[in-house]
Amino acid sequence: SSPAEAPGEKKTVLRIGYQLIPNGDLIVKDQKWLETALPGTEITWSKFDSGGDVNTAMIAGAIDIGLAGSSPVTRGLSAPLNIPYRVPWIFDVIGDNEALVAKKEITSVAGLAGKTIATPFSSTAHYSLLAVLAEAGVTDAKVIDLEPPDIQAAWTRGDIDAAYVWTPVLAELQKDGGVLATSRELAAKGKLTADLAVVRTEFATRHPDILAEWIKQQDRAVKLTRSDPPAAAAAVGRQLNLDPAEAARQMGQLVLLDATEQRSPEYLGTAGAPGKLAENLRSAAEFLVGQKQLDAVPELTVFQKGLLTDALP
Amino acid sequence: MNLALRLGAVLFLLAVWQVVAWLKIWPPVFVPEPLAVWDQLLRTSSEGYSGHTLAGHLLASLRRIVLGCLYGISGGVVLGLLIGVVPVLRTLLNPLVTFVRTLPPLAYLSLLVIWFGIGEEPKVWLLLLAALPPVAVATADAVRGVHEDYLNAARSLGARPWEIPYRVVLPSALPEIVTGVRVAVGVAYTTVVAAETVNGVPGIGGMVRDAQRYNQTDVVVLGIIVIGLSGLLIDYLLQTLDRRLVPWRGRHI
Amino acid sequence: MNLALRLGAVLFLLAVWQVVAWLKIWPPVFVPEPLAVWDQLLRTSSEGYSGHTLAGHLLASLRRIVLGCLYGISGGVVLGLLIGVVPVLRTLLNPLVTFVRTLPPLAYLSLLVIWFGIGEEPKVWLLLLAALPPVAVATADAVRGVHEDYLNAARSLGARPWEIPYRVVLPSALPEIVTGVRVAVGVAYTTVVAAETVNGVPGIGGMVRDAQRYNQTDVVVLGIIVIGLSGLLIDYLLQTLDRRLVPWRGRHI
Amino acid sequence: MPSPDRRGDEPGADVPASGPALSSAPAIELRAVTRVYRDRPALGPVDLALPAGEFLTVVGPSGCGKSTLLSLVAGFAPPTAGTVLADGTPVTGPGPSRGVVFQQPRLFPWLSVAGNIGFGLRRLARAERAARVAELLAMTGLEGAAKLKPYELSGGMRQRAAIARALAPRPKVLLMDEPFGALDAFTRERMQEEIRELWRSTGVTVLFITHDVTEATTLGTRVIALAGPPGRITLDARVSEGLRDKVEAAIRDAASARAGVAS
Amino acid sequence: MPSPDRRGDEPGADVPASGPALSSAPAIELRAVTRVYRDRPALGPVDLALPAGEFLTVVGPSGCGKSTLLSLVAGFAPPTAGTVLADGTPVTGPGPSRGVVFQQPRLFPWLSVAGNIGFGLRRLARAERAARVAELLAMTGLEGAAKLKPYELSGGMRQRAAIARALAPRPKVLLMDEPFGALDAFTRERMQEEIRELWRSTGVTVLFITHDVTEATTLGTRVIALAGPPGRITLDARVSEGLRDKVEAAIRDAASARAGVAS
Ligand SMILES: Nc1ncnc2c1ncn2[C@@H]1O[C@H](COP(=O)(O)OP(=O)(O)OP(=O)(O)O)[C@@H](O)[C@H]1O
Ligand SMILES: Nc1ncnc2c1ncn2[C@@H]1O[C@H](COP(=O)(O)OP(=O)(O)OP(=O)(O)O)[C@@H](O)[C@H]1O
Ligand SMILES: [Mg+2]
Ligand SMILES: [Mg+2]
Repeated sequence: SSPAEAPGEKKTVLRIGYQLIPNGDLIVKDQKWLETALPGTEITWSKFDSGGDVNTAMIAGAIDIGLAGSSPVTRGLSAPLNIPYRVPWIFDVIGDNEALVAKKEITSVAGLAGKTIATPFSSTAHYSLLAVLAEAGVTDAKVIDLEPPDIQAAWTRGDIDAAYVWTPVLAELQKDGGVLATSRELAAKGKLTADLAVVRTEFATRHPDILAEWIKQQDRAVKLTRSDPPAAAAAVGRQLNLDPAEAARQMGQLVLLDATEQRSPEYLGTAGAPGKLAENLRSAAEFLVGQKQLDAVPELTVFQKGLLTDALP
Repeated sequence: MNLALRLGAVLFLLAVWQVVAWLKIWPPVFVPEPLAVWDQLLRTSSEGYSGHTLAGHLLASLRRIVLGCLYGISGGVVLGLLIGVVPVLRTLLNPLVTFVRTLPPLAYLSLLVIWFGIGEEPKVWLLLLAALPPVAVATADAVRGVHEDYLNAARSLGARPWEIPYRVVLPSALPEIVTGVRVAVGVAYTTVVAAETVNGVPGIGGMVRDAQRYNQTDVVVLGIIVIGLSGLLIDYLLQTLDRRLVPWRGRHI
Repeated sequence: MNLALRLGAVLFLLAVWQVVAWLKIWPPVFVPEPLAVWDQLLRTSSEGYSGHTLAGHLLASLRRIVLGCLYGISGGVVLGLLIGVVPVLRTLLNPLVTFVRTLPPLAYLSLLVIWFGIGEEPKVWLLLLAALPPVAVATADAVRGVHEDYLNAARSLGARPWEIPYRVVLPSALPEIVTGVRVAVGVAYTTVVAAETVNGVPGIGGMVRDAQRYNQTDVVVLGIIVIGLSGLLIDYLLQTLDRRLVPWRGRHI
Repeated sequence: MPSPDRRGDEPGADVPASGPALSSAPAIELRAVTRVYRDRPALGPVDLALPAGEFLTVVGPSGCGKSTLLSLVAGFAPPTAGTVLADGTPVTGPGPSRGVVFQQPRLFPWLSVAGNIGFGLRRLARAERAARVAELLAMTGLEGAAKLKPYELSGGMRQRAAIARALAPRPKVLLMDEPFGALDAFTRERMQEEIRELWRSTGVTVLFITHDVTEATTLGTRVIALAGPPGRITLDARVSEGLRDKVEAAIRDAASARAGVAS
Repeated sequence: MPSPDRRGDEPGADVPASGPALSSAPAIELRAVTRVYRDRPALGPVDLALPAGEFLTVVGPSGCGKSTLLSLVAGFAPPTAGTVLADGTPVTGPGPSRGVVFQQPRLFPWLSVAGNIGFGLRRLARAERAARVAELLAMTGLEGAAKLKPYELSGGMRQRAAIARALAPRPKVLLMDEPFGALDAFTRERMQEEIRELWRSTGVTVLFITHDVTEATTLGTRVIALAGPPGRITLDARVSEGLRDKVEAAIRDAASARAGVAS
């Protein structure tokens, strides 16, 4: 719908939807690397609060590249949304920054039977929670929908027994609760959740050069987190309004992958051989269908086509 | 005549909707067909959605709205009278009420959770906080609009200071208070989804949120229509009440 | 006197807040100390927050609020007059307006994004949709309250049918319309955070949401206070305007 | 919204020149008119024809239906039965050809006295309008009150302002409901003189309700007395020498007929 | 909120028995009272003492300050300078000892006629209240209108209802602003008789504004004429044979002094 070129102007526009998550994207934004690397392109940054909003903006054609969790992306690629976008990059694999915390006296996931557990619905955390419960065979837990600040409030009052939530609320809960599972552990068991980049297919075909440059800068950001952690933390901290130490701590909980790692069969794979991320997304879809959150599980090829592997350097 | 006109208008709107849906001007995910919504009505009424039937969701929300509005309207009338009648309280309460009524619920929702938990209380409180200001403002302004001769007459007839508010000010301000109440109920309605972000199932707002996040737009639209229709009904009752209570509207002497 | 009273009240509230913060009745994450908020005021004013200074956030939001309110109020007055004056339109528009004004913004926000993108338009539209109903309802009700003798007098004096609304109905309904406007501005304010969930930086609402996400409650409270104070100021201006425009309030003959 | 032909369609603007009774139809005619409020009959059946240029005064006890009669002629309300005609055409609503002074002065509270008086002069040029307003302010003795708002006026001043407002557009028919009720004897005499002079010079048709029998029998050309409710015409006479006594008797009869009964 | 001792503190409830002038202080006293609206002086300085039991009528041209005088005595507004005393104590606001009939009948629109009349009888027992309301309805000829709302009344009926409402609680002082202005001659005579009878039997103190010179010179015991604005007392006389002419001259002088000038 909405063209990537602003009407009446020759200058190409790259409209980015970002979220406040301590990964490389914020470094790129903070350091203005894209603006420097693409002097002929006008770059706009729009902040979003959830992957759902990013999906909506994608449908509206209001952004070209966005950040969304693997759950929203799964829904976006499936019917009825069928959003014409693809995943060219994994911003981060969710690790210790999302976890299931329960009251001290509950020591195992099985102990959650009959308890009240809160999580923000339709988020990656929600998916992870359902996965954990299903794996442990807990069917009678009361799962309720709360936003993170409300989770903290309810936790303080003792209205909930456990919550699957992310930082910084997670850290607050951990102070007087025990971690029963983390998304890092789940990823190891194949229930991977991640923050993914999505690019409008039309934009990707029309401006492969811009996309390539975008990926290059993301890769550069990931590498910076390894080569110069303080600089990376400072940049992220500026964006999150956090001090660098806290930013560094939060970044440490995520798994950031550079381009080479993303090309591995484990993740995006290569042009001929789409990576396991597609299967991850599909099993997430299966799971969502089981939870009546999706109508039907799309073919694996839908997700394989959803991965845009040929843009990786 | 009126009924025919209205029926015609509804049919017209339905037709426009159907055409828009056919033409796919906007993505179908956002504009479901009328029939799909109708299907959802039948489905959610029988099978339910998120574990509750449509009626269950609606009743839960209506209960919250009615409670919140009752408290909010009562509080608003009392606050408005105090602000309008007692000068010292006007000085103190007027800015406070104005301050509070500008605050966005999404910003203080978690405070309500801290104070009132995740049960019915925070939702009713939020609806109360939404319904109170329009009534308070309308009442306070209406009090300023009470004709001074009514007040003078009442005092000359031996009404005590504390009787004035309910014997003169309230009835005289009634038309505007009813207007405030109508606005308040509307505002409470618009807040129901925000209120039900906190553990809001069953509840129409909770249902709409769930559906929204899973892009089941037909359910979203169904929820919106149910909300709107029930609001229409309540407003109709209020307007009837108004005509009963204030036959002298536009004909005061 | 009034000023002293108000200052005293503000100091009192500050003291209560400080005590509550000291006593840690609620976790500090929810009740930051006044000084911490003051610190944030200085910091966000100089260094900024999320890339914009406090003034930048405030101005961006105020712009949206003012625009949304202007459109909403104009639309509300026109709609209210139409509903109040033209019987056929009352039959058709009254239910429609009531229906629309019960719809929760959080349920149709994504439609606004689809229609208007993620720039200023959807935000201004949302604020417009928040501000319009109170004005429309107040105007329509006020029109019904216009004394029939004024209408008769105007027609006897040769006013044409199309002149009646702005020469008689509008000025006569002005007090209640101003009340509606005051309510509307308040409602628009409460909606600003919802409006700024999508691409809301700069913007006070966006700032509050960012801060909420990272538990920076001092910034959240700062944002709330700034929102409240700016609302207070606008309301003060409206009330002054009201006294100017309607000196006969309570003394119509 | 100033219209291009500024005086062209001004109602009654040419009456001063035209003089009384050009058309053969009565200026005002009521045919078997009745008016019922909810279930309480207030007027009629009343038949009445008022030739152009007539000055009719209406008397009758309080609550007998005088104001109701006037409101029907003004077009404020439709009759429950019967027809009201003005210049031979049925009255369907208030119109600029019939100027009205209400029993209670309903000045527009948002306009000054001058603004109220100028309300019906929208189609005049600015200067003309100002001149006419000044003229009427002088006539009603309100020069000093031009800028005051209605709530700042005394009762009598309000009534005079209301009279000036009704006279301003020079309507062909003047309907006045106890217009001098709140005026002292002196001011009242002066206003009577003004109205009589206006009537003499312009040939305006007047329907004038009053409860002052002297006024009724001296000001106009014809007097009717109503008895009611429901109001019926019990006396209809041309003004003459001995009329005063007849009119007083009529009111007395009408009033005592229902004294102690429903009013 | 029915009070336990229902008649105990009813204002003026015992006046009928007590008769006029028990205390030596005048019922109403004005000392060098002036009243300025914004920058326009409306009244004064006025000095006036009204012994209990006096029936004072006030005349004066329209806009001279009569209603302003009454509003100060009623306590609706404080004087700009000077003091208003009732029974020797300064007036600080309206009170049940001073009943008021407004120049424009301000009935409570949300109450029926009976409800309006009963408004000041809150402290009476139900049956007593009903009896008193019926009595007043009869006295003002409004029996048939008890259940009507004010907007359903004719102008004269409104005025009578307003009079009945003010009389109901039997105030010690009655302040009446042109109370019979909208009444026909017959009804007016009847009401005059009622008021005179009331005054005779209860010794109530009356301040009665009128623009009818005959009424002024026959109804009361004393007449004052005001000239203004700002209103000053130009004549203060006990009612006697030749007073009518004097009063008429006074009004004429006052009115013509400012005719054509500011009103
Ligand atoms: N509320 C007010 N605000 C300003 N000026 C006022 C107000 N009320 C009265 N006035 C002015 O005070 C003067 C006296 O008014 P007042 O009502 O006392 O006259 P009055 O003697 O009762 O006249 P009338 O016989 O016409 O009722 C007038 O010039 C009037 O314009
Ligand atoms: N709006 C109304 N609704 C119901 N009844 C009304 C209404 N207006 C007048 N009436 C009734 O109609 C009858 C006649 O009223 P109207 O006002 O015509 O009397 P009037 O002759 O003008 O009396 P007055 O001299 O007291 O003004 C009265 O009995 C009154 O109660
Ligand atoms: Mg009348
Ligand atoms: Mg007066």
